[in-house]
Amino acid sequence: MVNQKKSKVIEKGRLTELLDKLTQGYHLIAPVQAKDVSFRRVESGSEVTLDYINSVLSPKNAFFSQTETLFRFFRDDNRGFQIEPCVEADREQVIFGIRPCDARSLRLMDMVFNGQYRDSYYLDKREKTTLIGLACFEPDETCFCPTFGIDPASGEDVDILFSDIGDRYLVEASTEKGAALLDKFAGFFVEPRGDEEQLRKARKAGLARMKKLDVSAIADKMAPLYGGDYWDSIGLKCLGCGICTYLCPTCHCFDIGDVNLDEGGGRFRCWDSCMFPEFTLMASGENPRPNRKTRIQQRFFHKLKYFYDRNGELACVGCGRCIRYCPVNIDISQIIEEVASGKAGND
Amino acid sequence: MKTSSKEVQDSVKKLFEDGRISHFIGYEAGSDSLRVTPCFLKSGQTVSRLVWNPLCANNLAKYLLDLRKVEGKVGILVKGCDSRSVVELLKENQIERDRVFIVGVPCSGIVDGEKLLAVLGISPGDVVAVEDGGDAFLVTTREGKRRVRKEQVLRGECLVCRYPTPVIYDVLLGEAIPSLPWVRDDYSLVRELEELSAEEKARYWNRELSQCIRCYACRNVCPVCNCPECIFDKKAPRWLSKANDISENLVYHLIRAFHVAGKCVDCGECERACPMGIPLRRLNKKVEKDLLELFGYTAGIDVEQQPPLTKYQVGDLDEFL
Amino acid sequence: MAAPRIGVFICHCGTNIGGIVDVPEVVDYAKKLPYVVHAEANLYTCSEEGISAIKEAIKEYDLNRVVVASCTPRTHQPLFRNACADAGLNPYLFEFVNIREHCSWIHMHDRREATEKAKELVKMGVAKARWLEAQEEFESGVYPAAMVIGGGVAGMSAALNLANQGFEVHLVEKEPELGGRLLKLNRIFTINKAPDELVDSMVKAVQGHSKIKLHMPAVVKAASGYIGNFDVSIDEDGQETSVKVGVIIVATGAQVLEPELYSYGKLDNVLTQLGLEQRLKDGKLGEFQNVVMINCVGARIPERPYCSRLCCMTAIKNAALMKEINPKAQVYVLHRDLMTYGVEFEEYYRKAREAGVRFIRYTLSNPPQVMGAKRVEAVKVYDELMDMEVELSCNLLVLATPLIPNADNEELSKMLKVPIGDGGFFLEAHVKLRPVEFAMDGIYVAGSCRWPADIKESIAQGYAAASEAAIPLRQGAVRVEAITATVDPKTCKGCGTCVLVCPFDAIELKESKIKGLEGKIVSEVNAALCKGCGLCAAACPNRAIQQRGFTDMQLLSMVNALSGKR
Amino acid sequence: MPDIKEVQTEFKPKILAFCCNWCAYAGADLAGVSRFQMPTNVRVIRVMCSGRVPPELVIRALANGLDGVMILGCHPGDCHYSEGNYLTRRRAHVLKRLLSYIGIEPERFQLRWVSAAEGAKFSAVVKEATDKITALGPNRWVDKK
Repeated sequence: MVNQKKSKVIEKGRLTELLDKLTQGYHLIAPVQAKDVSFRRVESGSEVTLDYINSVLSPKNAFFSQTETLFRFFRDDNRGFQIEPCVEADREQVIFGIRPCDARSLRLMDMVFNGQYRDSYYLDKREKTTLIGLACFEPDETCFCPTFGIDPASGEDVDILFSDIGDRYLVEASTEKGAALLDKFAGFFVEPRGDEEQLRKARKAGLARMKKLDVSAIADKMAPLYGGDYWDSIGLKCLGCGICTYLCPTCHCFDIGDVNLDEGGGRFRCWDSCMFPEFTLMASGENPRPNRKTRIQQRFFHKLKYFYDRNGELACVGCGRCIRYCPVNIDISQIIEEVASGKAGND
Repeated sequence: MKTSSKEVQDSVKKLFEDGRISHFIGYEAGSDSLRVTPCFLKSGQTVSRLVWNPLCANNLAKYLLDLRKVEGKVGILVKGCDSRSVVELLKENQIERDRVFIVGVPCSGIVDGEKLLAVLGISPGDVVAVEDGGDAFLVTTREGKRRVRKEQVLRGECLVCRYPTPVIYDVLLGEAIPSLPWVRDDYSLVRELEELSAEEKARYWNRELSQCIRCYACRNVCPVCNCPECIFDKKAPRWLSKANDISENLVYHLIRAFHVAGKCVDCGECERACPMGIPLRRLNKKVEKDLLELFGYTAGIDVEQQPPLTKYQVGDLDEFL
Repeated sequence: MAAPRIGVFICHCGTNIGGIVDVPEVVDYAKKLPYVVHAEANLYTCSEEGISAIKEAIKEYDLNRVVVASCTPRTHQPLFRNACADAGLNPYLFEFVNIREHCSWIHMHDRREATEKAKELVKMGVAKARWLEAQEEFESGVYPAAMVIGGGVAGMSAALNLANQGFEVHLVEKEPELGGRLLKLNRIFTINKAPDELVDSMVKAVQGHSKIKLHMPAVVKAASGYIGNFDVSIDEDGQETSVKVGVIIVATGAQVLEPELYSYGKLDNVLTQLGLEQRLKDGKLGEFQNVVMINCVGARIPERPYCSRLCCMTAIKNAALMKEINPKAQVYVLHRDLMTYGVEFEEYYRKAREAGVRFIRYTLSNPPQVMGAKRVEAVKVYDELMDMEVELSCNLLVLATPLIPNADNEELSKMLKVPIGDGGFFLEAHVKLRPVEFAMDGIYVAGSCRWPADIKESIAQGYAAASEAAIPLRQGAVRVEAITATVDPKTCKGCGTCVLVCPFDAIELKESKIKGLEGKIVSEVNAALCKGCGLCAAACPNRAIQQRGFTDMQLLSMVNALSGKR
Repeated sequence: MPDIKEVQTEFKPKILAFCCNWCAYAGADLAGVSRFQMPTNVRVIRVMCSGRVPPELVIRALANGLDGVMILGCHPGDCHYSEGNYLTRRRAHVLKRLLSYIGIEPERFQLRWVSAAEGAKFSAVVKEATDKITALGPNRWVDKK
């Protein structure tokens, strides 16, 4: 919950200056306008845009990059190897502008990378990152984060939340890390004038219209659908591309490969997708998920059942990216509705 | 787009009733009013789901490959571009002509949703319906009806479409459209780039292709990318590293451009599917242009036409010596 | 598959390689390459000593791949392959690296760079060797019979030649008598004899030969198969019969152009040279006074650019004959150039001149003009030498027209899958090196169906084709180097791209009979027809068809090795 | 006096040549037999026909960082397989233009005809390619890594 004492305000006119300052001590990752908005490392505040609902790619890349070298090796003359671990993140980083849905996804990713196995590559970056969230008051048609108990205007999963309330941002730290950062740059922030809460409330009015689906017993309702013909037409329609998994802020599957050169090489890991046929292809040639139906079924079972069974949470934050970008309009919110309402029965 | 959803529904219903088809691939309303989604019917009972409107972008020909083994004939709704993909599938023996029933619809352009929203300055939720109104689209919004000139909001491929009427069909719904008034230079997009220096070209494509996330949507949506095991998915030999970097992305897109050479009909699906907005048509159009200029070849118009890179003429251009 | 164990043999080739390339350094380098378990230098790897070194090393180090870095595979590959085979290693597990022609001999002034290049070439060879696979050569029997299509001099010569060697020959002639175009001639040039004198003995020999089965009049209707094993269906007098043969010789001849020039066919005193001979032969020529002959009628023009080679001699022959029949006649030959090559032809030409035949040169841009309404009365021609137009009185105009391909060449070419060249004549495998073979194994060509040929040439070609055709017949079997294409029916999508690019029609789309894939349409390679060019492998979109010995894996490994990738 | 620190190591391009067995490879052999001296930059891979070389392999070689790729085949009309080089020629036209379109200099990919009798031409082709590509500098593709 927001500690009122920590609430501050920054005038809009000073934001760029603040971001400039941040780039001096941190790697600053912020939304940049290209063809679409995406999170990128920026060198100055002026590169940053705030005119976006959400980015195409989620900011998961900052912790779990699409391709990441794990270690390098060098051959020595006696056909042996010398291994050199990859350097850890050399600086603290700040992600500015992350939306509450994406921030929540990191909590879900933590369950994977900081569970039984602690993934140092992910955690190193996670620990060295301060998240500055941007409250979401004008969500997209495809957004449905309230379904998962996410308040798009809350700072629950970030260190600091910025809320655009007209001529200024209301700035609230929700963690010690956040508070420390605010202290460090205290010169940019002023005390609230008093009308901030009221202004924020007014801006939140539109959020009541957001789609909120009933997922109370979704995992249980999924179970009987396994292998059923409900997935036939979805599998037929699905193209088997990786858009949904690659854009998804909670998808975290990866593959590992080597670069093998004469003088040495490296081992990398890269995103993989359960939508790809070779994802489950075994060396013997056997493929337990041999067609698009079984693969797309896997994706929804993972999101709506397996992840829940293991971690007590559904692996979706309602960001709507997969819905917006699916070339054939496969819509997870429709599927949730059909499963929840029993419409998704097997014929 | 004189043909209405109703005409499509009636015609498909009759086809089912007459026992001429056992399956039908068409469009139905999508999850919001700017989207349609592929629709698969197995009987005439549900034809009311079918729609036909200026949002029907998907090239459904791809799905013929999935329904190769079903009992009976598969009916499919095709626009001009889609029909040319069907021609290519026939050429490659991927489907049998007498196992498909082609319902053609003349198409006078598909709307580009993003352009439409930008021109009207509205958000997706504001749109209720989009209809064809001759040289303009009629857009019903929450605030009322708006008229938008087609050239402002058409998809890129529709701006240069030379085959608005299907080139192959069993039945054509509506009157053939001989040509589209806005179509002029097909290759201006390509020429602009050709005129740049090597350095500028490299910079342009580096910028564009560095965005690629290798989701393979461009490949998977493409009807002529129909290999049972794509060479990019092969483990041995490995043509492409799974590591995502600009060098490998370039390898992927160049080889893909070559693999669809002489088969690509510029349906625009690759570019539409790309979540990163990479101008993939600019790559495929280049090959299309060269095949036309070098060998006088246009893909997807004649089943009997032999693919240009599988044949030769002794008198072909020889710049190699 | 056992893990690769590669042995590398680097040849000094005396000083040819060793004098430039630092061979010991290359050996040391090779030892460190992946999968290399043994590397050594040889003074001459191709010597007896070198060969036994390879054989011993195969045994001692349990090698399952051998790489020799020496000279060119074009000469020495069989030797090293045999060495491997002798040591019990499949010969296709051998890889050749050329560090002499492609390295030491061309970089004699840069020993350092030559050594570095040799190392890299060896690295590439080793990278390919790692992916070599044992191969079996395809062998198929040769049915000991031949078919000769065409009963002209070329065909009869070929048939007799083969039959005299003891092979059964099926001779197919579409006309009701043997002899071909020759039968229509009046006289044969240079010897000035009637053709019967020549042909009769040949025809009798053919007809009386116990090994020759004559099919006449008959035409080929269909053909299938490959070298050693062709099935040809012939329509003989309305009856279709099927014949099995091991080789086929095409000797179908050519025909004479009937021109649409110089009022031919419109005025009745205009003949072709062949028409003239026909009349002479039948004794129906009648009286004549002034004869004009025009050469190159319909030849060496943009739409038919070739020289038919025989018409000049034919015109000279007939001009001299006209002078002989009627010494008072004025005989003119209007020509563009005279093709009277060789002593014998030149002499023949000189004699005609001596006999009083007049030769006038005209040019293509200024051709002769025919005067006369019902009959030709005169011919006007611009004489280049005199630089003036002359008018020649004429009551017989004779046109020398070229030989043109038979109309049914195309049909036959499709049936036999042999190519036709630009002019419509059959196209041999190589213009210089393989003049009587087709690119398609087991099919040969002779006589004017390939290119206008005179009698002597036709007979020589008939013999040549027969002698080539006798090789497989004699050997009784054909072996094909195991570099032919193979299809992976699982990934083949039956698109037919390989079928379209194959120059030998060696690939067909067929229903698979493999378990689990029954009924799937896939490409199937006929190893007997495949020549191992690899065009299919390069064209296949998903690489379901591969060329053995030059697989994607092997070629890509070489490219990767060269780029420092492993 | 030139600044010694400015002197960089000399750029030595690495060029790959696919040679068909019947013409270009034999031409290269003849160049060797004739002792025609030439730059050391070109490495030959033997294929049976120039038509065996797919565009994928050329693209892969350039992406791997090789500075140039050549396909050397029989002159038109001389193909041992009668038409392989004609198909190569069509593909090469398209590939060359495509590579140039994305900013790869056309000199980095060449198709040349070299007969078995043209040892001198082989060495001229090697020299020309080496000179041109040296002048261009390293393959741009490498910068992308």
